Amino acid sequence: MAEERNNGHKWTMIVDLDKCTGCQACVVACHAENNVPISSEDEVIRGRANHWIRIERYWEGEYPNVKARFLPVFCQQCGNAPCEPVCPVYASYHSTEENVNIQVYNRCVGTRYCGNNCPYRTRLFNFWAPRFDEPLEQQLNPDVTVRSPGVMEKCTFCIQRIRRGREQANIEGRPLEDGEIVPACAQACPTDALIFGDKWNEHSRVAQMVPSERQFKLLENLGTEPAVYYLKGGETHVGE
Amino acid sequence: MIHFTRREFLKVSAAGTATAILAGCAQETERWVALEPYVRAPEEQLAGVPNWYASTCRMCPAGCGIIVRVMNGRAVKIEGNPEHPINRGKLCARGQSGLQLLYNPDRVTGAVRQEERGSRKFEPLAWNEAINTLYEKLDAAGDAVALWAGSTTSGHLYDLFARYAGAVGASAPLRHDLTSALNGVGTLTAANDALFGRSALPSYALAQADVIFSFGADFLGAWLSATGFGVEFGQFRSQPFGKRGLLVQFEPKMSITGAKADRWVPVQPGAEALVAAALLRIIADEGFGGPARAELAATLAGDVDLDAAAVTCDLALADLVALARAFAEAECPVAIPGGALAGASNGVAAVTAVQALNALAGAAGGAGGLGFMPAVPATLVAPPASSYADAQALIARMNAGEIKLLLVHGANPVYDLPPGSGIADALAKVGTIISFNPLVDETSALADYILPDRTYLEGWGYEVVQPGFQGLPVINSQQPVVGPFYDVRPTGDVLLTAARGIPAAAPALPWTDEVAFIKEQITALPKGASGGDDDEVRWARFLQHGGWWPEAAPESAAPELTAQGPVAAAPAAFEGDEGQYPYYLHLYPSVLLGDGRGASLPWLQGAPDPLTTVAWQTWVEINPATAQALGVDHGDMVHVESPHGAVEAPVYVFPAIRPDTVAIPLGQGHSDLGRYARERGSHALHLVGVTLDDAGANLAWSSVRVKITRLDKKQALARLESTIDPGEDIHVPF
Amino acid sequence: MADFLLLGLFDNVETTADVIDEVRALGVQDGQMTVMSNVPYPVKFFARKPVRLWFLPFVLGGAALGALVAFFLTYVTPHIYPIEVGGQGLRPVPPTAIIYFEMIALFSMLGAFASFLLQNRFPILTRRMYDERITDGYIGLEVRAPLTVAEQVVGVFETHHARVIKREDAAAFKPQGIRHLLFWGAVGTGGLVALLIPLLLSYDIVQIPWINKMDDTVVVGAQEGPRLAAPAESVPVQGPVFIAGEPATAPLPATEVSLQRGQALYGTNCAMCHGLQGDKVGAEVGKYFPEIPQSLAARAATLSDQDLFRVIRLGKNRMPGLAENLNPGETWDIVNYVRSLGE
Amino acid sequence: MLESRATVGPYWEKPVPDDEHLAQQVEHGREQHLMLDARPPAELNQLTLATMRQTGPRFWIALAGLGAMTLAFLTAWAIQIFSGLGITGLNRSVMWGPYIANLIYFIGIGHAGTFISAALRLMRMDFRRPIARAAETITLFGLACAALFPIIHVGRIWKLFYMMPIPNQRELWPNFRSALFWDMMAITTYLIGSTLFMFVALIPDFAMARDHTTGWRRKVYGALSLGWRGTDGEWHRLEVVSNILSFVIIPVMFSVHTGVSWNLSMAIQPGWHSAIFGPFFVVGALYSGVAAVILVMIIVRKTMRYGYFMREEHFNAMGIFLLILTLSWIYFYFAEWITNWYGNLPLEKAIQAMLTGPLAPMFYLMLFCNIVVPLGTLWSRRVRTSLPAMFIIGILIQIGMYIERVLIVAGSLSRNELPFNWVNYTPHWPEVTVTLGTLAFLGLLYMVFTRFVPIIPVWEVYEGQAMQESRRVGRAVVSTRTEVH
Repeated sequence: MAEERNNGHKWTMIVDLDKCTGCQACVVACHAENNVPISSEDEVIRGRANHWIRIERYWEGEYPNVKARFLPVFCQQCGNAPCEPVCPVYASYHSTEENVNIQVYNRCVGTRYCGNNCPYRTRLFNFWAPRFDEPLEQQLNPDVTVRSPGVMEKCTFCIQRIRRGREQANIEGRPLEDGEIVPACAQACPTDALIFGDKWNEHSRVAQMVPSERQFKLLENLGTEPAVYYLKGGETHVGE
Repeated sequence: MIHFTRREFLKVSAAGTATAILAGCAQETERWVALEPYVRAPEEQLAGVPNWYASTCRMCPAGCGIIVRVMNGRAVKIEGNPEHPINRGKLCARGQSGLQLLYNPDRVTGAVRQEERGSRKFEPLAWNEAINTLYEKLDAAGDAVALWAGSTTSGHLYDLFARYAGAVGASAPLRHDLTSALNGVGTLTAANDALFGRSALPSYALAQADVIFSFGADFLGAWLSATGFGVEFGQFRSQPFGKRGLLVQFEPKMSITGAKADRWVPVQPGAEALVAAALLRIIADEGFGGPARAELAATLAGDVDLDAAAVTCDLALADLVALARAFAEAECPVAIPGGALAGASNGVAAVTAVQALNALAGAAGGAGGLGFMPAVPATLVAPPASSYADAQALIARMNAGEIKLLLVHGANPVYDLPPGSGIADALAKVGTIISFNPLVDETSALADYILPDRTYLEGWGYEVVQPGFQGLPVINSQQPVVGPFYDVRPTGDVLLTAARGIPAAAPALPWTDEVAFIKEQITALPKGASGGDDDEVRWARFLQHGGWWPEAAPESAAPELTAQGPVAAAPAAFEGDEGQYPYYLHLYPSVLLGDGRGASLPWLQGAPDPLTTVAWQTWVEINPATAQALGVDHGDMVHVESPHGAVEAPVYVFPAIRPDTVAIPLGQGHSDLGRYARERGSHALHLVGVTLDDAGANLAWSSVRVKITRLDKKQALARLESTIDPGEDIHVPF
Repeated sequence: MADFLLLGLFDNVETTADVIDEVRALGVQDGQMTVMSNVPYPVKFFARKPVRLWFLPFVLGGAALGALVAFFLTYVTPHIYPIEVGGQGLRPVPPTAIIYFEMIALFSMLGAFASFLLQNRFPILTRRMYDERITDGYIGLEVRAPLTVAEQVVGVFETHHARVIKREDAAAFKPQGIRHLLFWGAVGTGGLVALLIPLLLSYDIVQIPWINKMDDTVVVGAQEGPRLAAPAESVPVQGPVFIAGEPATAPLPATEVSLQRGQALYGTNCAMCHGLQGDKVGAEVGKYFPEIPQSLAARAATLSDQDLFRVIRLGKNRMPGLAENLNPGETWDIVNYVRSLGE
Repeated sequence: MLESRATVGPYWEKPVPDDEHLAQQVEHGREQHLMLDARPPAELNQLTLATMRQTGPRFWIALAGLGAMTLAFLTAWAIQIFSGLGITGLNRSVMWGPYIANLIYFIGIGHAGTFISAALRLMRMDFRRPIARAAETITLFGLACAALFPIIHVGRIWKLFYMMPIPNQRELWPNFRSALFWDMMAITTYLIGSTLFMFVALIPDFAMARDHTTGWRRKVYGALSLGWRGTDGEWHRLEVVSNILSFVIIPVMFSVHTGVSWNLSMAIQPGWHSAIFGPFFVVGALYSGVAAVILVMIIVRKTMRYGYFMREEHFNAMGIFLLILTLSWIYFYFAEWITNWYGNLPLEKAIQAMLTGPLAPMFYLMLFCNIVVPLGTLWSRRVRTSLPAMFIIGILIQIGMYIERVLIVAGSLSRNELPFNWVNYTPHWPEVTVTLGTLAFLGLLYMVFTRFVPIIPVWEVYEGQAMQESRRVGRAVVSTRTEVH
């Protein structure tokens, strides 16, 4: 389905791979903002590390011409999301207002079908009840629910911030400004490798950056129409 | 309802139209110590409406500005302060995790006395009793008191301690911890002194640079001010006109800075000085970058064996020449020395050699990436960092029984110093040890009393930031964003109260509480960017905006080269016989855990290391070829032994490390520091001896060789990445 | 004349067919005879007319009902609550086809089965003429005949060596009537009620209390202590509320929006004492407090904006402070509104 | 006018030819073929019912063993519900594991029952007569056990009613676009259809049981037989309704396992996204299902002494059927494999590399069980008619097909588009307990069922016996089947 413009917003993230240093600031920021529980050492070993945003590191070449490439991966908020239609209870659906994938925790029955069908493997399952040693729970963001065991969760583009920002603009009777709404990861990113905005707002930074020639989408051949655009990393050669 | 977004708040308040009103009532300005009952809510404390407070991050010494989101009296999120000149609205993983220090389950909840040192059996102590004890001990100790502070001890506290020490005739507080050693603070300062006559930390304007040569400095990871450098790096990579900048990283083991470099040069440990000198030599010989630069290079370059230099970094000489040319012909080149380089036995020489490259930039009249912060026009100065030699001197005094009372704040010497320093034995000879640390760390476990200070989110303070960015001198503000979570008292108040009874100290410390002291210091500052004509307004603005800094960067000239003659290019010496100990040991601070103080925070423990994606563990990085020779693979336990000690850790086969080098991250291996850190991984500092560098002042922590023995054990690595080899067919999907 | 029911058991098909022929010759209608066996012998073995079958309408009706259910599920339900998933559109065809297939199959099978039950009038709830030896392989022939004929039929049975002959008054066998319909009606109603049980759950009418882990998730409520607000000295990002010496400004211009908000907030927070127009008219609480000015506008005219702001936030005399209810922005809206009262 | 060849006397009293040679042939025919070996129904009724009531010590030991395993399964399930799915070995990449493989497997073994019964019925194959019920019962309980697995599998079992086609308080219905919903619909349809089909055929047998039992059993059977008397009208309608149900249920049967396969192939997971999965799974299901029916036949024959009903001819026929299915399955597996191999897509190659690499033992065991053994032995009539051999082959095929399902589900999932996220799967104790426990539960249900319900559809046997007889043609005696319709 081609991208059909509606009255909503097309929230879009741009990931500049040239700038991503893999420093994990976004990862921790996301844990803090979205009450993502920490997986213990054993859980990590069992392959259950849960981060809504993870920085994949790929090696290229061999010593001494070896390169490490960082690829931050989080829910791509696909336009044609493979995770959505497979959910038998509509726990995963597409918001026509924000044009992001919504995961409804209290509707989710935990079939994990969406998790299988996500080619990016960005959907996480709550295998256990999330644990926060007292008094760490004091930190929990009251805008975000702590997920119960048995439900799927994933990056929401910090929907709570989007809603707060939109309501604020509504109250003040003004249009949303670009940069007013920033998810926690993009806000933390020291090198500005993550840029967030409404692609349908022509004046937004993302709308201007998307046509970049460095731009590509992750697993574009699958036709999932992600709302996350990556900008290829470059390389400056000595003597240029 | 009018709620501004945070951004809007800042804009509005900066424009001077904030919701500030004149209240002619004097009672409003008094210090309000008691908790406000909720029937009379403090301003803005509405349910569901967040409140933001600007303050300072103290998870590392960089001094980033933060704003904390507070809801219903709970700090729920730390974000970067968009106005702050250092981090400019950004914040690293460690900064984000400060909340878990505030709400750490293992915090000491009040003043305690330890039954027996090391017993870890604590009995609660009423605060008046605790303060009385401090008073008695101070009184009894007289000038035989020593203060051991860390690099994140608040500036005001250091100043108060220093005033107290000065008043009673004790030696100045020692400010030394592993962070300062790893950052190479002493080495950098010494090198700058030697080259430019400036005994200060350098600041590098990377945003304007077009070529960066970094020698071992992981400035994007855990070096000095990673967030500030990160912001600058982002700008470096997105300069106008399609210029992307060239970053060359010289280091034996790839750091995340190396990963982002356009060229990663695996230089042999200890040979950095040689390479830097060789670059100078080539520039001078070839006349790269114009006569001014070449001439200057000629004065700095010594006699260097260029072929040997090329060999040490696995490069062809032509490549080295090309690199030298790229550096010399750049408009604004920067060379950054740091990391293991600063911990080498020729540390000062090596740092000087690299720093000398920066002198070239200035010579051509270019902007130059290297700079020094102009001094704050007031009495406030950054507290000096103590060298390892200072620490050794204090240890010697302890051993001699000259210290009756040791006060520890913000430092953890038992963990931070190699065991060879004898710190543990020395502590046993100290009459009384009082720790002010919020968690029971290795040093607090040996203390007699713990009078926990408030964490930085509950307490007051200021800090003179070093190094700065954008040429702006910055003094950070630190204010409580929430009420104290436990019955803990600010160490400043405790000290002021106790000192009141000590005749020698009382006149030097006349303030009723620390806030009065801070306010006095701050209101003495000239008008800064946030304005305010009146003391009260300036004070409020200082807190509101997260600190003081001038409106525009003061004029500052490019640093002038004062040194004469060629830089030394001698290679570093390593302990341990090459035959017996075949591998160089490369220690590095973990990007997440820093020097180890992050180990108590589950967010940092649980976040994967960027390059290995291992969480919760310590590992040994070994080149695939070396691993094959040793017959080890991922997760095999190995015994790493140096002439000074040994640790055990699982292997991570790391493709981006020299085959003659093994690397171990620092940060784990705590015997205390709460449930998340205890008995987890190993502490590679145990491999390090206590040799000093060429300046005779700093610990040469990167100057040992090790041998590796395979153990018949396995420890599954907690890797986020797949443990499956994808094989040849699978390509990186981008 | 009373009818009799006769039952004879015979060894095999040949004999039975002979008996039927002979009984038919006695004037007994085909419809008055029933053959019972443990093996499905076709009726033509006995030269009897096949029974009329009513399967087709039921199967077709079931299929139609299934199609209707499928139509509801695939066409109507997305309309009731439209949800976009995966860019597929609301009513994609391929999944629709699957649901149609399954539902038509299910309901046509149910229709066939229902038809089977109804045609056989199952369950038989009244007593019938029967002999247990029929399931041992003997063929039973039930004949309904008046007394006179019955005697002759018995004769025929005896001639053909019937193994057993039973004879009873037909009045002892009550007709089935609509009993089976009532039975299935009751079963159907029970089934429907059972099907409604999940609705009780899905409509949250019944909530199973013993397991709902979403209730147990870690949460810190807004009202839960300890709510440790920062001390008053701490200055939030939006700026201090009180700074001695700070030049006084009213941050919100009295715009239309501000006045509207102010009016609403005033109505909620102030009008019960001061009256909607500041004139104590309708002030149900205020009428007990004579010290409340009759004209708020006049009183406010004597105060600066900042004083008004302070009074609203901190209270004065017996007037409670509203700092807990209003944030500064809202307080300024009320200030603007109170100012506007006098105009 | 033709003369009826029937002599006077019941059909089971067949005349013996005078010619000794012919008499021997007739006797041989009786030994070989159940349909020719007519005996008095009274005797066979007693044979059927007597074994239902006998419960020796071995029965009780088996019952206790299966009961204990079922209990272990229920306990593991309860622990899993209360502590979360974390106790299983699933991980962030392999979110579906043996539970879904079990779903496929149990539907698979339940697959052949109704197919054998319905398809062979429509084709008028007489060898189905004694085994139809045993096969249908496998379907019923296989489906019931399979239906447990989506329930066991989900994270929030207490909200499972969201999946039913009913609205909630917001008028939100389930998503008919989800393959899981299709699957649920198909399983429900098949389960209901199979139950109806089985029940219809059971009515005359319930009537038989009613007539030959006393006490509470008689009452229960009386109620279940719905007042069946065996009148000509009742028989006629029963035949017709059975044919209609047979006719409808065969496509439904195909849709069920296609639906199950679509759960996988609708996902864009490499290794799953394949159009061949529908027919491939149907054939696989028939394969394991027929093997399961053979296993059940052997067990029922042995434990219930139904040697009279289940004879060599039946095992032979089933063996031939199994051989055909072996070949079909090999064909489909090869088609699937060569498509992946030839396509040379990196991820599909990675999955194949995994199967022949780290998972090679399982993979080759599967090939051995599913290809080598059946293909190597089933061509021999001696093997087909040897109960121990058929038992072993049946068990091997079960193992092989189970491995195949686990490899497809958990194996494929462990490889995905981003190699950073490849995680292998290792089962933990809950999966093992639940899987074995469910098998035991299936056995338990079956055991209990056979004690209450005639597992041989005696009326169908009688029908066949009544309609067949020996006839002399020339010098030979051949069996003649009476086509009555």
